[in-house]
Amino acid sequence: MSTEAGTGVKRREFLKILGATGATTAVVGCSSEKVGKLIPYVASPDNTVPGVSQYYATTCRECAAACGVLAEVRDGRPIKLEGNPEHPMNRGAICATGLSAVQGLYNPDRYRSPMVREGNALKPTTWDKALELLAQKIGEAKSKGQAGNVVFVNQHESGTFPGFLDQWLSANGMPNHLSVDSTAPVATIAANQKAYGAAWPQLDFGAAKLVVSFGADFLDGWGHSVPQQLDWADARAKITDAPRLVYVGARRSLTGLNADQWIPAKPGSEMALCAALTGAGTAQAASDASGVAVGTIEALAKAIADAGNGVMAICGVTGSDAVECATMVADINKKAGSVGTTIKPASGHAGYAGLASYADLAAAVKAMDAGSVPLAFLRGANPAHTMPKSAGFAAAFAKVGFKVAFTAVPDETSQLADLILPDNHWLESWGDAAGANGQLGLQQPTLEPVFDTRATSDVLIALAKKDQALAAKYNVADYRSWYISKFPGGGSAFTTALTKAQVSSGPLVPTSGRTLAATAMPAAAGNGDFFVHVFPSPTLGDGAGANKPWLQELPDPVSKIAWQSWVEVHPSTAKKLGIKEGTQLTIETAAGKVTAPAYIYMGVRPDTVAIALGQGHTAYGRFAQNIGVNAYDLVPAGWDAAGGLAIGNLKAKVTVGTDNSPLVTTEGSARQHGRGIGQAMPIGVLLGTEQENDEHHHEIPGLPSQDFKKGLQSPVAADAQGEFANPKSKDTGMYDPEHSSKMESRRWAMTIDLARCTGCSACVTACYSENNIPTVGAPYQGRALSPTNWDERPGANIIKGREMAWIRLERYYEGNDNTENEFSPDFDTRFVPMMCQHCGNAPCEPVCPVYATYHSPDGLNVQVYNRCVGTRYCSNNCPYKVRYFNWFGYGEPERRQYAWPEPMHWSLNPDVTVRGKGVMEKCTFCVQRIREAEHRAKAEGREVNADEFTTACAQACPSRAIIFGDAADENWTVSKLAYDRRAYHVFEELNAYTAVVYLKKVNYPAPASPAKA
Amino acid sequence: MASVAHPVREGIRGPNIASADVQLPAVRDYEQVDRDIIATLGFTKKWFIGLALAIVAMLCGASAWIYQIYWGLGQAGYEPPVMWGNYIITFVFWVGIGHAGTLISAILYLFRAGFRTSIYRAAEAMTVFAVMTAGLFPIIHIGRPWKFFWLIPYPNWRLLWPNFKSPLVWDVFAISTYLTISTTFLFIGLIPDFAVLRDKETNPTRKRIYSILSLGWRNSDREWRHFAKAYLFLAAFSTPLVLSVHSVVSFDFAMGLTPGWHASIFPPYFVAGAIFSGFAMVWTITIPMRKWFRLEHYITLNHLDATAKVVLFTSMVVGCAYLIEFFIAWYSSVRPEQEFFWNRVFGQWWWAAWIMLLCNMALPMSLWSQKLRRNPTWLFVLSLFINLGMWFERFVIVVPSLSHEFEPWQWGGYTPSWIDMAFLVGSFGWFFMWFLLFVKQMPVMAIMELKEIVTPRFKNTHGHGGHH
Amino acid sequence: MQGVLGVFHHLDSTVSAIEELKKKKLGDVTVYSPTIRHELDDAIAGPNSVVRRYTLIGGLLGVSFGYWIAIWSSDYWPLVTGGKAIASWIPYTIIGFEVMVLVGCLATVAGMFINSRIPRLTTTVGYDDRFSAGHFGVFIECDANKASQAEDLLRHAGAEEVRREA
Amino acid sequence: MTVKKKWTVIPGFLALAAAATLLSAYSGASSSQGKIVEQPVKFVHAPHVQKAGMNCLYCHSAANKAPDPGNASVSTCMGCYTLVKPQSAEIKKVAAFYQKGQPIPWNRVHKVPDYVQFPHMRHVNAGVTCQTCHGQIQNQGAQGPDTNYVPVQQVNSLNMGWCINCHVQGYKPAEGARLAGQKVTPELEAMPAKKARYDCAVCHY
Repeated sequence: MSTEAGTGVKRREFLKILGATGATTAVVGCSSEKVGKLIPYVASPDNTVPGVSQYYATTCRECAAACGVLAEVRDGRPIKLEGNPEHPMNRGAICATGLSAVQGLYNPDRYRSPMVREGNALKPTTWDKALELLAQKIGEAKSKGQAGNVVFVNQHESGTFPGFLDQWLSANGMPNHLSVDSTAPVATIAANQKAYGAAWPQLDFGAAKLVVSFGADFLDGWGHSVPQQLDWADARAKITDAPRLVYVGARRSLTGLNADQWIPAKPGSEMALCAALTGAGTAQAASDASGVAVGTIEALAKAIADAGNGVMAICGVTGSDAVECATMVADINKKAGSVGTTIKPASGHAGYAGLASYADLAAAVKAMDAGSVPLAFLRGANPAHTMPKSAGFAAAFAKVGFKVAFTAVPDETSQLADLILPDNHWLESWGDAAGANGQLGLQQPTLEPVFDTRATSDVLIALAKKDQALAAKYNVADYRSWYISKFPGGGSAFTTALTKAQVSSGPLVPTSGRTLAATAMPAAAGNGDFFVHVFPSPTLGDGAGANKPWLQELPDPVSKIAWQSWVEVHPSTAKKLGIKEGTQLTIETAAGKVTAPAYIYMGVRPDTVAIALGQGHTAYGRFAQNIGVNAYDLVPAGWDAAGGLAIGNLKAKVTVGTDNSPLVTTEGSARQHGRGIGQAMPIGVLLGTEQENDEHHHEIPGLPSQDFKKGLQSPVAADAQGEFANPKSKDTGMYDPEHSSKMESRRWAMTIDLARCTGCSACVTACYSENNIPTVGAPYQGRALSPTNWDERPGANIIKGREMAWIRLERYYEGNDNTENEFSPDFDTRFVPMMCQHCGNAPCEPVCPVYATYHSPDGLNVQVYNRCVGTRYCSNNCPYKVRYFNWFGYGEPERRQYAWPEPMHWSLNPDVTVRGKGVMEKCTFCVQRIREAEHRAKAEGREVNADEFTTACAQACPSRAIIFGDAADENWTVSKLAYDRRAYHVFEELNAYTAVVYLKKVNYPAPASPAKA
Repeated sequence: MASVAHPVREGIRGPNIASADVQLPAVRDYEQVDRDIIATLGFTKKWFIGLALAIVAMLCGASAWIYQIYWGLGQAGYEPPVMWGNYIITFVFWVGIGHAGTLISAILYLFRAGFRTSIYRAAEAMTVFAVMTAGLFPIIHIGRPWKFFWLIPYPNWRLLWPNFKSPLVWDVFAISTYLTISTTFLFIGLIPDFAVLRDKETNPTRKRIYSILSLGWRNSDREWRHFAKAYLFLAAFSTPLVLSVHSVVSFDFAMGLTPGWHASIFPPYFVAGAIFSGFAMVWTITIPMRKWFRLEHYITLNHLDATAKVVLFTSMVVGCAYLIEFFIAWYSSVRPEQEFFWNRVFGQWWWAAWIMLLCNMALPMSLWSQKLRRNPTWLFVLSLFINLGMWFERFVIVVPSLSHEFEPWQWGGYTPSWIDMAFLVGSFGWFFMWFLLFVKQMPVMAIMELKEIVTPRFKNTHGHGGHH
Repeated sequence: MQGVLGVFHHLDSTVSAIEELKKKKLGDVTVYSPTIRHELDDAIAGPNSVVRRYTLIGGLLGVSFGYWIAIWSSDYWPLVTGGKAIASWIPYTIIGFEVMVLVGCLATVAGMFINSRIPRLTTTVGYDDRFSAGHFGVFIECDANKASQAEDLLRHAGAEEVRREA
Repeated sequence: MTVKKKWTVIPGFLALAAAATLLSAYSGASSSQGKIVEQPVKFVHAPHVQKAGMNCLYCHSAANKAPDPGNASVSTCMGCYTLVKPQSAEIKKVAAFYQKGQPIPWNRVHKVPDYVQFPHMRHVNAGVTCQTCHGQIQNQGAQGPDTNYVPVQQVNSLNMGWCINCHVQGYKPAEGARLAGQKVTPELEAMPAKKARYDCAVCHY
C-alpha cells in the first residue's frame, strides 16, 4: 500500500506512535488529564473531538517580538502555528521563523534525555542522577565560596522568567544572568534609551511621510519584523499618501529593495551623512566620506525638511561608532519634531528589557579564561557559534570547573558542556513574554514533552528543593503553580487570560535592569581593498534557524539562495575580478577568512562584498551540519559604546579561487525579458497627473485587456467565453448550474497586491507547513551519481531545480541593464508570489491521459495524487511552471530521501495526503480548508460566509498582500479587489483565464533625487 | 500451340506483388533464390558473439530500470522545468526508425517501387523491433510505471476511463495499433516463405516448427488469390497508419503551448524525419547484411541508389521544416517564441542544434553525387551520422524548448545521468537482440516475391525475348 | 479425395494444361505455384476474392467502436479539462481512425485465413514439396474412370511427372 | 479436419483470458471485502445495541460531528462495567487496560486508503444509517463473546465504485432503514434518493 501515491506516510501513523509512547492518549479516546489542563482557545477540552483541530493561544518565543500565535492541535499534538488574529501586535500574521518553530519542537536531533559527560562523550542519564550531580556541584561552588563567580548565560528572553531566574541565582548567592541576543541592535537600543527614554519605541509608518533608514532592516530582522511589516504594508497600501522610503547602506537588503531610493553610502560613513543632515557637518564632507553625490545629500536634506514631522529616521548601523550614529539619527527625528508622531516612545516594546551586550558576555568569557569560574550555565544561547573566533570562547569555556547546558538541541556550545539538562521547547512549557504597550503575552504547553525533557524553570525549582536553605522559599509543585501564585487575580484570572494568551501587565517579577554601556573598543579595522558587510540572515538569523529544514529550504529573499553561504559581489566588480557566479571567493579580514561561492548582485557597492551569518555550523544537527561558512569568523572582537559587537565597517582582502561550485538557487533568470510577470504602475498614473507609461503595452505581447474578468464569474472559463463545455452532452454533471451540489456557483480565486508584498516569503513556509510539502535540500536527500556514490552536496536536489515549494517568491529586477560596466543604485525590484493560477482554461488539464488533473465545478484546478501516473506532461504544458514532481520517495520512510525523519512527521497535516514518489503535486488553493469550511457550514445548516476562511499563505502573510475567496460572490473581498484598476493577469495573452489576479506594484519617484533639489 | 499471357494485358489485371523494374540479373532461377536465402540461416560464431553483446547491453538497461523503479525517477537526469528528457527523446527516435519498414513494404508497394522487393523484409522486421523498443520508453519514463495500464480503456471498479483528449492516450492507440499491424503484415508475408523452409528443412524439429508457422500453406491458386487481395488491403491500411502514427507522436509536442512545440508543421515534419531516419537505419542494417550474407546480387547498387534518393529527398523536407520553424518564430512576433529559437541555435544548446543541422541537412547533400549514392561504405558511414543527427533532432525539440519556456524564473538546464545512458545502451541491446534472433531463424528476404521478379522456365521462349 | 496430379517445370506448359482441362471439364482444378504469375491467374480466371468485404465490415465496426468508447466514457463521468467540450469529437477522430485500422486489418487477415482455409496442419493430398520451390502443379479432382484421360492430357501438355492421388 | 479444429481453439483461449482479466478488474477483486480481524477484546455490538439499547453515538461520539467517528475511551467502558458483570473474562481485560491507563489497541477493520478523505459527519448527518456501510453491525456477537463469536468484519467492498454508486444513484432512506432493522414507514419509502457530489476533489486532496 505504501507504494500507492500519497501513502508515503500513513496519515494516521501518529496514532500508533502515540499509542506506543503514550505521550498523550487523547487521540484514542481517553483524555489524559495533562491534555485536560490545556485551556483551548475555541473549544474546551471536555468536548475534544477526534480529527478536529483545536487552537491553543500561546506566545511565540522565536524572537524578541513575542507575537501571539495559535497552535493548531490535532489529536493531542500541534501540527501548525498560526498568527493570533486577536493579538494587537501581529494581528494574525506570522513569519517564516515563527512557523518553523514546530520543526524545532519535532526536531529529530533534539536531546532525548539528560546527558552527562563521560570522558569525551556525552552519555544519556536519568533526571534524578543529573539533578543529584548538579545539586552537588552547586553545593561545592557554594561551600568553596565561589558562588559569586558562577556564570549563567541565557538566550535573551523577556517576561517573568528572567526575574525568576535572577531571584533563584541570588538566592544561591550567584550573580544575575547574562541575557544575550547576538542579533539584537544593541547600539540602537542604547541610543533610543537616551534619546526617547524607550528601548524600542513604536514606529508608526501610518503617520510617516518619509522614512530614512540607515541600514535599519525593519522588514528583515531589525526589531520586530512582523508588526513592523504589517504597519508598513498598511501604510504603503494607502497608495496616494503612502510613506516614501530612502535606504542608506552599502548593501541593498530586503528592506532596501522595498525602498523608493537606495543611497549606497560607504560602510562606516553613515555618521558623516547624518552630520550633514543634522547640520553638524557639510554635505561636501559627507560626500567625500560616503561617496554619495552632494546633490543627493542636499536633496535628502530637503526631502527631510519638506516632510516636517512626518519624518522617520531609523538606524541599524553596526560598528564601533554605532551608538553615536544612532544618536545622531535620533536627532534628525527630534529636529523634525516627529518624536511622538512617527516615533512613539509611549507605546514602546518591552522585549529588549534586561538585554546584556556583547561586551558583558566578553567580560564573562574573560573571567572563564582566567579560570575563576567554577560553574557555568548556558541556556539556548550558543556563544561558541555566535562569538567571533578571536573572542576565544571555546578555550575559555574549557577552563570552567563544571559546565551545564539547558539547551534543547545539540549545538556547538552544548557539545562542550559536562551536563545537559534539555529544556522543553516553548510549545511544551509555561511562560510569558513582554510585548508592546505593557502587554504580557502568556505561553502554555500545547502537548506533552516529545522527549524526556524538563522546563528549566521546573528544574531550578527542583534544585532549590534539594537545598534546605531554599526549600521553604520554593515550596511549590512547579513553575506553573509558582506562576499562578504570582498572577494578579490568581488561577481563575489566569485561566481566562489564557484564552487570549494576553494580559495587560508587566512581568510578574521585575527584570533586573541592565544599562547598555561600555567603553567602545574599536576592532582592528584590518586592511584590504574591499569593505566586507556581514549581516544576519533574514531566514536563519545568527544561525539559530539553521537546524530547521523549512528555513534552510526557504530561499534568501534577496539572493534566492538556500542551504548555502554566498558572497555578494557587484557585477562590475565581478567583471574586474573576472569571476562568474559560483566562483569560490576567499575573504580575509584581520580576524580570519572564509571561502564561499560568489553571487553577483547589483545591490551591493562595487567596493563592498557582503556575506550573511547563519551557516557554518559544526554541531547543530543533520540539517545544519557542514553547510556553508560562519561569517562570524570574519568579525574581530570589538564593540561600540553600548557594548554591541561591531561587525560593520571591516576591510578585507578578496582572493579569487580556482574552483567553481554551483549556487543552490531557485532563480532561473532575474530579468522578466519583457514578459510582464511582475508589473508596476507609476503613482502619477494612479493620481492622473501622469500619462499611462503603458509599460505593459510593450511588456505583454498581445493587447492587454480586462477580458479575463468574466473568466472569474464562473468556474469553467469556457462559460465565460459563452460556450459551455458540450451543449449536446445530456449530462454535464456537477458542471450543470442546476446540479443539487451547487458547486458550480463558486469560483475560488485569489488576488495578490504587489504594492503590499515585501517579498518576506512567510507565505512559502506557511504553505510547507499546511500542505506537507517535503524539503528536498538536506545533504542526505541527493541522487546517486553512480551505483555506489551519492550526491551529498547540501541542496543537491535544488541545484537540479527540484525544489517543491508550491508557492515561490520570484524576484525580478527592472532597469540597470549596463550594470557590469557602471554602478548605478537605481533599479526596481518586483516580488511576485507565484503559485498555481487555477486557470479556467488550464493547459495542464487536457494533456493528462488519466484525468489526474481536471477542472472542478467550483473552479479549482484539481490534482488527484492517487490517480496520477506521472507523465509530467501537465508540467511541460504549464506556462507558469507551478507543478512539482516527486522525483524521490520524499514521503516514504523507507527511502533515504524521506523528508520527515521521526518525530518530524508528527507535524504532518492529517487533512492533506502525503505524496509518494512518481506523482505530480501543486497548489490546491488549500482545498482541505475549503472542504472543512463547507463541512462546518453544512453542520450549522448555512452557506459558507464571505471571508469565513482563507488559505495558509494568505493567513500568514504579514503584509496582507494575498486575499483568497469566491470571486463569483460579490460579498467576498476578493471579488472587489479583482476589479481594482491595478488588476492584471500574468500571461493574459495565453487566454488561460486564471483565477489569480495580481494588482500592479506602485512605483514612487525617488524622494531625494538631485533633480528635485 | 500453347498460348501464354501477353505482358500488355498486365495492367488491366492489377499489379503483381512487386513489379519488375529493378532486375536481379545475377539470379538465374527459382531454385537459386531458395538456395541463396536458405544459405543465410545457419548459425555462426560471429553471430553468437553479436547476440551475446546485445543481451549484455539489454541487461544493463533492465537493471537500470529496476534501480530506477525502486528509488524513483530522480535518479535520471531530469532538471525541472525539463520534465521530459532522454526517455522521450529515445522513444521518438525509435518510433521514427520504425517507420521505414512499413513505408517500404506498404507505401512503396502501392507505388510499385520495385527496389523494395529485396529490402522490405529486413526493413519490416526492423520496424517491428524498433516499435517494440520504442513502446517500452513511455512506460519507463512515467513516475509510476506499475500504473501504466490506467491509460488503457478497460472497465474497472473505479468507473474511471482515460482522457481521450490527451495526446498520450492517442499515443497508446497509435503505437499499439502500429505494433499489431506491422507484426501481422510481417507475418502474413512470411507465411509462403515458411512453407518453402518447411519443404526444404531436413531437421525434424525445425521442420515441425516451420510447418506450424506456415499454417499449412500449400501455394494453391485459391490461397494465392486471397493472399494477394489481403496483402493489398493491409498495404492500403498501413499507408495512412504510418503517416498517422508519427503525426500522433508529433502531437505530443504540437498540442502543448510550449514555445518550440506549438507548431502546426510538426506532423509532416515528424513523418519526413521518421522516414529519413528509418532509411538510414535500413542502411545501417542491410549494408553489412548484404556483405556478410553474400546477398550483393539481391541488394544491388541500384537498390542502394534508389533508397539514397529517398533519403536525399526526405533530408531536404526535414531541412526545409527546420528553416520554416525559424521563419514562423520571426513572423509570429511572439517574444517567448523568438527568444527560444534564438536560444536554440546560439544559446545554451547551440552544439546540439548544429549537430542536428550538420548530420540531417548538410551531409546528406553528398547524395547528389551518383558516385556516393552507389558507394555502400559511404552510405553506411552516412547512415550512422543520420542516426546520430536524428537523435539530436529530438533532443533539440524536447530539451531546449522545455528549458526556456514562458516563465524566466523557471529557466533551467539538463544533464542526462548514468541511468539515462544505461537505458540508451539498453534500448540498442534490446533492438539488436531481436534482430539477430530474427535473421537466423527467418528469411531476411521475401523468397516468394523474389521469385516473382525472377523469370520462370518456358518451354518455347518465342514472345519472351529479352528475359535472358 | 482422389484425383490426378501433374508436376510441371515450365510455366507455359502449365498454362496450356490448365486451359485444356478447363475445356474438358474433368473436375475441379487446383493449381500450385511457387509464386504468383498472372499467366496462371488468366488461365484459371478464378472468382474475385471476397476478402475485401471482411475489410469493409471490419473497418466500419472499428471506427464506430472507436468513436463510441471515447464519447460514451466522456459523458459517463463528465470532467471538464481545459474548458474543452466534455465529449469533443475532433480529437476523438484519432481514436476512431486508429481503431478502424486495427479492426479493419485484423478482419482482413481473418478473411484471408477463412477463405484460404488456413491454418491447417496437413498440406493434404495433391501437394508436392517442389511446388514451393521451382515447380508448378496441376491437380484435377476426378474419379478413376476420368483419371486416365486426365493423365494423358497432362502428359501431352508437358508434365514432367503425372501421378494419381488416392 | 479434426486437426483444423485444434487450431481454432487458440483464439477461444485468448478470448477467455481477456474476459477473465476484465471481469476481475471490474469486480474490484482488490478490495478487502469480508476482512475479519481478531481484536484484543472480544467486543460484541449486539448486547450493547439490542439489550442495552445504546445509541451508536454513545461510544462513537464524534461520528456526527467529525470526520473521525472516535471510539469509546476505556473510562467510558468502565463507567458501566464497574457495576455490570465485572467478573466476565473480557471485561477483566478491559479493566486491566484501565488500571494501566492504556488505551485498548483496537485493530482497524474498516480502512479507506490514506488518500481518501471520508468525513463521517457529513454522511451521518445526511441520515445515512451506519449499517449502510458497516453492514448489520447491530447483530454482531448476538450470542455473546463465547458462543460462535464472529468479530466485526468488513461487509462492503468500500472501493471507489461502491462509494460513487451511492453518490450518483443516491442513497435510499428506506433501504438504509431496512438494513438498520428500523421500521420502514411509507414516508421513508416515499423519500427520494439522496444524491451527493461525485467530484474527485470532494474525497481526494
